[in-house]
Amino acid sequence: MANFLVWVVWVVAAFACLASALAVVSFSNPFYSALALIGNLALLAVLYLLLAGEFVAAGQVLVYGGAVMVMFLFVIAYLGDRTDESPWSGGPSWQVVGAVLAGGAILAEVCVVVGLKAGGLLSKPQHVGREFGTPAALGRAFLTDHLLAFEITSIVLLVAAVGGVVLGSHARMEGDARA
Amino acid sequence: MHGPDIQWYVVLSALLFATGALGVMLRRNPLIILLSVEIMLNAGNLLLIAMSRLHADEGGQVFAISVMAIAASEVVVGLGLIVAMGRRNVELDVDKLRTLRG
Amino acid sequence: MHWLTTILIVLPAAGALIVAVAPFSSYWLGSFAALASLIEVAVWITAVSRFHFGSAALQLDQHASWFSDLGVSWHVGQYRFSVWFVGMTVVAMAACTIYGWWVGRTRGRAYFALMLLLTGAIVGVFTAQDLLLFYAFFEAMLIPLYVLIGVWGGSERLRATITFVVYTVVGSLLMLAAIVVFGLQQGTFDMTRMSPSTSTWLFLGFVAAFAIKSPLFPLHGWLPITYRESPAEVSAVLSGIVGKAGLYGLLRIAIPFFPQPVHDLRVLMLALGSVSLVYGSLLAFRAPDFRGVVMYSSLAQAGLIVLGLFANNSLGTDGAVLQIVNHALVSTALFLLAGMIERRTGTRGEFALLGGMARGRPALATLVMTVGIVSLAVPLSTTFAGEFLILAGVFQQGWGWAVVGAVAIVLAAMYMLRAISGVLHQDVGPAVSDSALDLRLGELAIVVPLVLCLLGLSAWPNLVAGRATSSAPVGWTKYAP
Amino acid sequence: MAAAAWVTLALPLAAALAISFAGTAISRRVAGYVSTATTMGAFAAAVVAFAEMWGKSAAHRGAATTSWTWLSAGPYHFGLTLLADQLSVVMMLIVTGVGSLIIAYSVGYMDGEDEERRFFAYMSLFVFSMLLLVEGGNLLLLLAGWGMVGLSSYLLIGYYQERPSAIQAAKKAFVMNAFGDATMALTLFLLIQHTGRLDYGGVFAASPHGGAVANLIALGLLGGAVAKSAQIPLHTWLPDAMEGPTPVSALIHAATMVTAGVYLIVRCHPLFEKAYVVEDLAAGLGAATLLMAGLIALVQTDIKRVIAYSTMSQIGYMFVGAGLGAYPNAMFHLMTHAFFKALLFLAAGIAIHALAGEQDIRRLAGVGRLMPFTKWVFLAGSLALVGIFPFAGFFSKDSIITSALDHGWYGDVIYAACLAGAFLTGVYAFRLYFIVFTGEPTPFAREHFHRHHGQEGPASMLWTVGVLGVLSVIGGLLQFAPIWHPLSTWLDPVDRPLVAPTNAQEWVTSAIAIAVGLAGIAVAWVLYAARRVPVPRALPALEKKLYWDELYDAVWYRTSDLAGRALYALVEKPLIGGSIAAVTGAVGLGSRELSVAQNGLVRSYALALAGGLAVLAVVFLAVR
Amino acid sequence: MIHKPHVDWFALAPSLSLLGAAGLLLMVAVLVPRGARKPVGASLAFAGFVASGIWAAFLDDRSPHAAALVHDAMWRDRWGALAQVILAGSGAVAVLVSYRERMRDEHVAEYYALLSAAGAGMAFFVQASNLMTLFLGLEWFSISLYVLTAIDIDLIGSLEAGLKYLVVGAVGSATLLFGSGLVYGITGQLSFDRIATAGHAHDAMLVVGLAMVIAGLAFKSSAAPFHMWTPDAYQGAPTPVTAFMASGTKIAALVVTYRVLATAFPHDEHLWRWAVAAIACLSLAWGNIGALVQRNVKRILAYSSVSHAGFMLIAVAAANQLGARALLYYLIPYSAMSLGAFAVVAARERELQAPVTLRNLAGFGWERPFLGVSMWVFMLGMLGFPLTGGFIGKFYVFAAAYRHGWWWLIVVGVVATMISAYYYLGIVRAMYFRDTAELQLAPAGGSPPYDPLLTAGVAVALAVTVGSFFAVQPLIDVARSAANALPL
Repeated sequence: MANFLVWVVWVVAAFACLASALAVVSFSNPFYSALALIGNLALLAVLYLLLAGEFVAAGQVLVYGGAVMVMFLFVIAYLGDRTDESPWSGGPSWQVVGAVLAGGAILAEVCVVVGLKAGGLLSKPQHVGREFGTPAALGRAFLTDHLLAFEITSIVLLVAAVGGVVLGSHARMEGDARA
Repeated sequence: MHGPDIQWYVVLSALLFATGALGVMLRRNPLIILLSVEIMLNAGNLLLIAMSRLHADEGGQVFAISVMAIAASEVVVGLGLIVAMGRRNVELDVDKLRTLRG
Repeated sequence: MHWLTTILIVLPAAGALIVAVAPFSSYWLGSFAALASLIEVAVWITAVSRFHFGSAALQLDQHASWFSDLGVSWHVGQYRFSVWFVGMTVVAMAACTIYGWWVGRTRGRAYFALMLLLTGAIVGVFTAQDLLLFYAFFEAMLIPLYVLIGVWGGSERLRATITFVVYTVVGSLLMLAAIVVFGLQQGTFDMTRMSPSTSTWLFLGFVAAFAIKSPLFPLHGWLPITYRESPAEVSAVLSGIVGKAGLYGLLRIAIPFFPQPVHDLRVLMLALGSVSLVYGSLLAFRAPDFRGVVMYSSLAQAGLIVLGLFANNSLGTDGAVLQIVNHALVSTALFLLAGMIERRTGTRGEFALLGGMARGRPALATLVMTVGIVSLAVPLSTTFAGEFLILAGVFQQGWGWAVVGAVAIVLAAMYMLRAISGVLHQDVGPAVSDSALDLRLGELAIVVPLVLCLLGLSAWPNLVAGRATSSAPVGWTKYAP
Repeated sequence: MAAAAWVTLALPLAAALAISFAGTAISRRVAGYVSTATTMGAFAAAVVAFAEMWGKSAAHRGAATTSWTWLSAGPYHFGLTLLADQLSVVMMLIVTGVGSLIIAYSVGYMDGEDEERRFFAYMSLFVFSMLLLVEGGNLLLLLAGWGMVGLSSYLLIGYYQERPSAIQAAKKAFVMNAFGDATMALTLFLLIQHTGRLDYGGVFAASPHGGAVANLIALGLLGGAVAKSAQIPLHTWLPDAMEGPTPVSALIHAATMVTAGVYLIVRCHPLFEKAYVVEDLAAGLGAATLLMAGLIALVQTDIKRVIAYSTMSQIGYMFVGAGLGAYPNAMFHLMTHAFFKALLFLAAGIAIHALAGEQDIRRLAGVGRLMPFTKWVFLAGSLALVGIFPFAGFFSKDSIITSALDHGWYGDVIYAACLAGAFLTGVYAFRLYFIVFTGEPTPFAREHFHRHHGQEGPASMLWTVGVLGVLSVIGGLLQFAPIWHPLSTWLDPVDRPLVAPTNAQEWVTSAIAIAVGLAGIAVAWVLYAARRVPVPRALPALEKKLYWDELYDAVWYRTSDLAGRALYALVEKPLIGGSIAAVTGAVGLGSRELSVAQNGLVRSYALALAGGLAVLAVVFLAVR
Repeated sequence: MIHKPHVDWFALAPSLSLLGAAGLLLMVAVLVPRGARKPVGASLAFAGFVASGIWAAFLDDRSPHAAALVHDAMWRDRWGALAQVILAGSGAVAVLVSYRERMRDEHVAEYYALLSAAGAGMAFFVQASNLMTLFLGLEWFSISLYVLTAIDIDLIGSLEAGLKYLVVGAVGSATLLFGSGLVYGITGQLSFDRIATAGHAHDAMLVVGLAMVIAGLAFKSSAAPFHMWTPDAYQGAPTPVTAFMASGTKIAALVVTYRVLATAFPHDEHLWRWAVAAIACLSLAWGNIGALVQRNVKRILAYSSVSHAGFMLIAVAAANQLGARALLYYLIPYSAMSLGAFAVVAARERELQAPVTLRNLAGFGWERPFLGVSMWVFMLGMLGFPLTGGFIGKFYVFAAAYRHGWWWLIVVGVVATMISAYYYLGIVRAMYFRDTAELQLAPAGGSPPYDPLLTAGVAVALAVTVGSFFAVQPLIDVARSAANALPL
């Protein structure tokens, strides 16, 4: 029974997730694309929950749905109507064909891999304890095994912040110079 | 474990990855290209988390969390560039950025 | 362990460095370079005096590991024939450097530094006993030449440099591939410790480089434009010395280390040689300018020498060495004379514009006539001695080759006499004004020593021929003829 | 003896070098004196050598001395060796003796030329080369001298270097001799291969008997000989060589160099005797040449060319002698010919010199009255040439003709040819004499004739000619085959003749020869002196010298010329030059294509990445 | 209760010192008055790189035995340490070159901060020993480089270059991430050596992951066909940044590529060896042929860096001790040459105030003898001519290829070199053979701003380029001991 429910949730979430991804790619107005991406992220969070990743799911919603996407929306709003674009056009003729072929190929390859594994390793997940994926567990992991990863992540964020300052601030000065 | 096997998650992540890749390769609006990149990264995240579930190993989830941060930072820089473009009244169309070529 | 060979290599290079930085005027830099080149000659004479021609072994050699894991080392030394290669190099380079000084090349700092650098590189080629070291010097020759042609050359110099570089680099890189494979197969790059190989591909790799450098018939595409566009003294170096590096490679590397391929492909090589010989002679006979005659004749000479090298007997080989030395001196002198004539007449040496220069210019007439006649191998001249040995040697490979050579002797007489008369005799050419002076003292001081060397050798060619290659490097003629 | 031989060789070389290096430091005349003196010194040294040799017994007269190894390779060693023996000493005497006379003559003849020094340097160089040729102790040095005389002949023919015709003639002479050098060189290679050595004794002993190799060896040597001695088929350079100054023609193209071919055969007779066919061929060529040259000489109008053709024909006699094995007779004729032919040239030179360098007999006509001395000596020379008793030619030529009788039917044919030649000789020699020296002087002659201090020419020219005149009168008395023959005895150890005609044959032949000679003279008198009969029109073929020049022009010169042009147009430019252009062009094209692919679209860059990845993964999946 | 893992600060010192420099520089940006920021910032960054280099040298000396630290997060071994030394050197020279770069004063401190941060990221990257740190280190220096590329933002070219680099780079890292995910999925391990020991060789999932990892890393080392961003980014970025990218990124990416492939995927060698060989050939062809028609010197050098990636990948494809040695040796003269070359370009740029093309390079050699000769030497070095380390480097690479029996790789490399001769010597031709009069160009205006630091940087590069030719033995010894750290 529970299994069936999980299935239902998964199917819905998965398809919605995919649909929203496609929407992100195909909307002509980046504002809608951004909104679609928020949905996509939320649905991914659901899937994470199914995979026993409570903390990740939470982080997903907070970090992405919160911070990042807000930043997106802000920029889009800031740039206003200059952001419109006809969805598929321009570029050399072979661009589209090549893109579809390449993307399809990668997809197909992964599917082949999965097909080869069907019923194999991928169908026998380890049993996980109750505390798997809890904030506590992840925190412990962060502070012990993956200490360095943790630190580096923070450094990268710092670098990015500096970069944002450098790039953005200069743009403003440029604007002042024009004004 | 309840629900579908891990392979379905893998397939889904592959679908997302391909979608994002298509977005990057087909769209011309830098904002949407950035969003597509986010989709690709998230596909990777989904894969990682699925696998960490498969092996009951937190490593994957930790990885995923760091990736979120990384993605965020890339977004910051990318948006900074886009804003700069906007500031300088450069049309938001990567196909117009062709001064460097050949 | 002996320093002399190393000194022979390093001295010019050091001189080049000094010239490059010394705070003097172009004139004084030139005189310094001239002095350095003369000192180099003196050092060579010292080396000859220390050299035991009785022994066939490597002498005056110095060995120091460069990097051990692949067995590469700084190993320089001289065999009996190397001595003569080095000798002709230092003498000819001295003459050319002094000529550059005499004509007062612009941008002297660069010019003289490069000339000295070139000297060191060529001497290195002729004395390196490590394959990689040999290659390093072989390539190092190209660097100064490229600039010397490109900066001080004629109006078409850019095209000339490109053609020259394309050909040379193609050849030398094929050789690099061959060297890497050969050396790693042997486990060492020290030529004195390498043993012969049977690989035809490696042989061809080496031959490609050497045939381009020499040059031989199908691979001489760089020759016309390069020799025409270079400054006279650089053409002299190119045809007199640098070309010989290719022949030296055949003598020292391609033939000793690849007995089997040499044996299998000997007919091919002999054919290449004879084709170059006849082809070069015929084109020289048609060439419209003095340089054209000289350069195609050097193509022919290269072919002749290859005949000697692949005659696979002591006659041919000794004759080849002798002829290499002869031609180095002859063609250096000829190109320098060509330069002097061109400077006097303001032409590129076209026969249409020249003629009648003998009148009132006895020195010029005598020198052109002498060198020209020596170059067409009139009997009793040292070139005659060389050609005689070569053809006598190749005759034993098959009389046909020698007949081709004999025909070429007649052709040589035809084109060289044509060139001499075209410049010196008959009606005075439109470009020859009475103000065109006879050779000045400085020019005589440059050319006469070369001519004296030639006359001396004519009196005693055995000085070289008798002290050449019966000192056989490894694997010498290990194959049945 | 050895020392004397070396001195003989060294002196002229020293003179040549000294004059060249002294340059303008010495006056022109001094140069002439230096050259003359050294040559005379060489002659003295030769006499000394001869005397020393005379003192020895016949068996020990030959001596070879080596100064140093000139060339060596592996087991082969070729020394700088001089061989002084009966044969070479004779040649030394002729060369230096006649040479010194001619050089002395040219002091006067060349007076006033602006580059006399060069002339005398060349002359000394020639004497050196000729001596090297005859003294050389091995075939390599022989070849060396062979080429050197060719070189000096080139230099001297082209002495008037502003004259295109002279330069052309010089080149022609050199190139044709180069052919001869080439064949000789090939012979030497053959000898090296089969005997491993080049010294005369060794080669003669070791060279193979009969068979193709022996024939090839002899043939190669013969090639050199005919080229140098202007015999059929390599003779066309000699007439043109008359472009040189007259003393040059006298010394090189009459007295010495052109006879080197005879010397070669005589010197290398063992090799020829191992190949009888070739030896007969030599005789045949000689006979043919003497006939052809005689015919052509009939119609030539240039005084020197006529003499040149007569030289060819006389050398033809020598070839006959050498080819039939009558070596001493050949050498004897060589000597006498040196005397009277030099005399003819020099006498003609006096006339030419006195008449502003004019050489056309139609304009020189009748100068005899103006210059009697010249007339008489020229007459003496002509008589010697025709072979009238007791002049020199009589003794030497007739003995050659006779020797033909001892050689079977082949000999008989040649005998006939020689007699015919004798007749022709008479005709053309006296045609020349009558036209030039008898009858009324032409206006041209009167106008241009100028006396030199009241003489026909400078003293140096006159006395030398006088000496030669005397020699051509009495020189023949040295040997008269039927009665006394010191020369044959002298040469016998070196060159034992193969033929021994009887005395009767000698007498008879002499009589016939004189008869036909006189007949020829009579014809000439009828045609040119008395003018009883109009001169028949000459065949154009004869005037064109039987088209030999045209033949060689077509076969060799034009061919190589065309070949050169064709190779340049068909190979050098399109293939050699074009190939690199094609390659670089192709690479450049590819480069432009690539820069199109680098289209500046970030999306395409991403596509490249994805595409590469896709391919990579597919391959991995496929081959894992 | 948490047991904090023991952290080997010494192993981290090279990157930490740079990180510290970066932090200080950020403070400089706010505390130091604008006028003094430039000298202070430059000297701080220089000090950081020098310190990092010294630490790395110590590290190389003190860690003869490879050891995994912090729960397999990073390696302490000579392979990484030597790479760090080279990196630090390049960074220091890059600082010298940057000093006079016409740049926005108000952000000069941030510029140096980002430079140091990038250096730190590379320094850490080469020590990374599990997929996570691999990805993070990559992003660490990549993001810094994105910003640096675009830092001269009022130039549209710089902006464009930054955006292209960012987008393609993001795709590349996403690929790397997905590949890591697959590898992690099949093995359940993150750290390289455990991935190797986990078995699953030839597994479909593993090889697809491997392909993606290779693609991601090849992107960073700008090997064809993943190189397309390179010419644009190199041309658009400020020249000192380009110099640093060209040397540093390549060092880091190639060293790590070798480590990852050799450590984590030894059982699939037969696959990645061929893949790398193919990529190498493609890079050689594309880089060299593409450069032929270029006129912009920076672009030419960019293509040449692609071709050099090809050369070094030959060493990777050889997959033997000799190859590893060859790679490390090759990197030394290569980084010196490319830094020096870009430095000379920067000097010309500054005196012309315009992008440097073959045309306006005319006469440069005669006007600025030292820089001209240096450029000449660098070009010859890249062409692989004697008297420069480039020659020995190519020789070693070929030797490695042959040692593995792949003589055809030698032939490919040789042919590529033949082609490259045209444009390398073309630069020399432009500098010396055409005199400015011939092209109606006025010689560069007056005397350029006297720039001792840049000259010093060029001099150092020159010394390394030529010195590495003579001092092969010591360098090779170091490289050998470093290569021993890899399980080859």
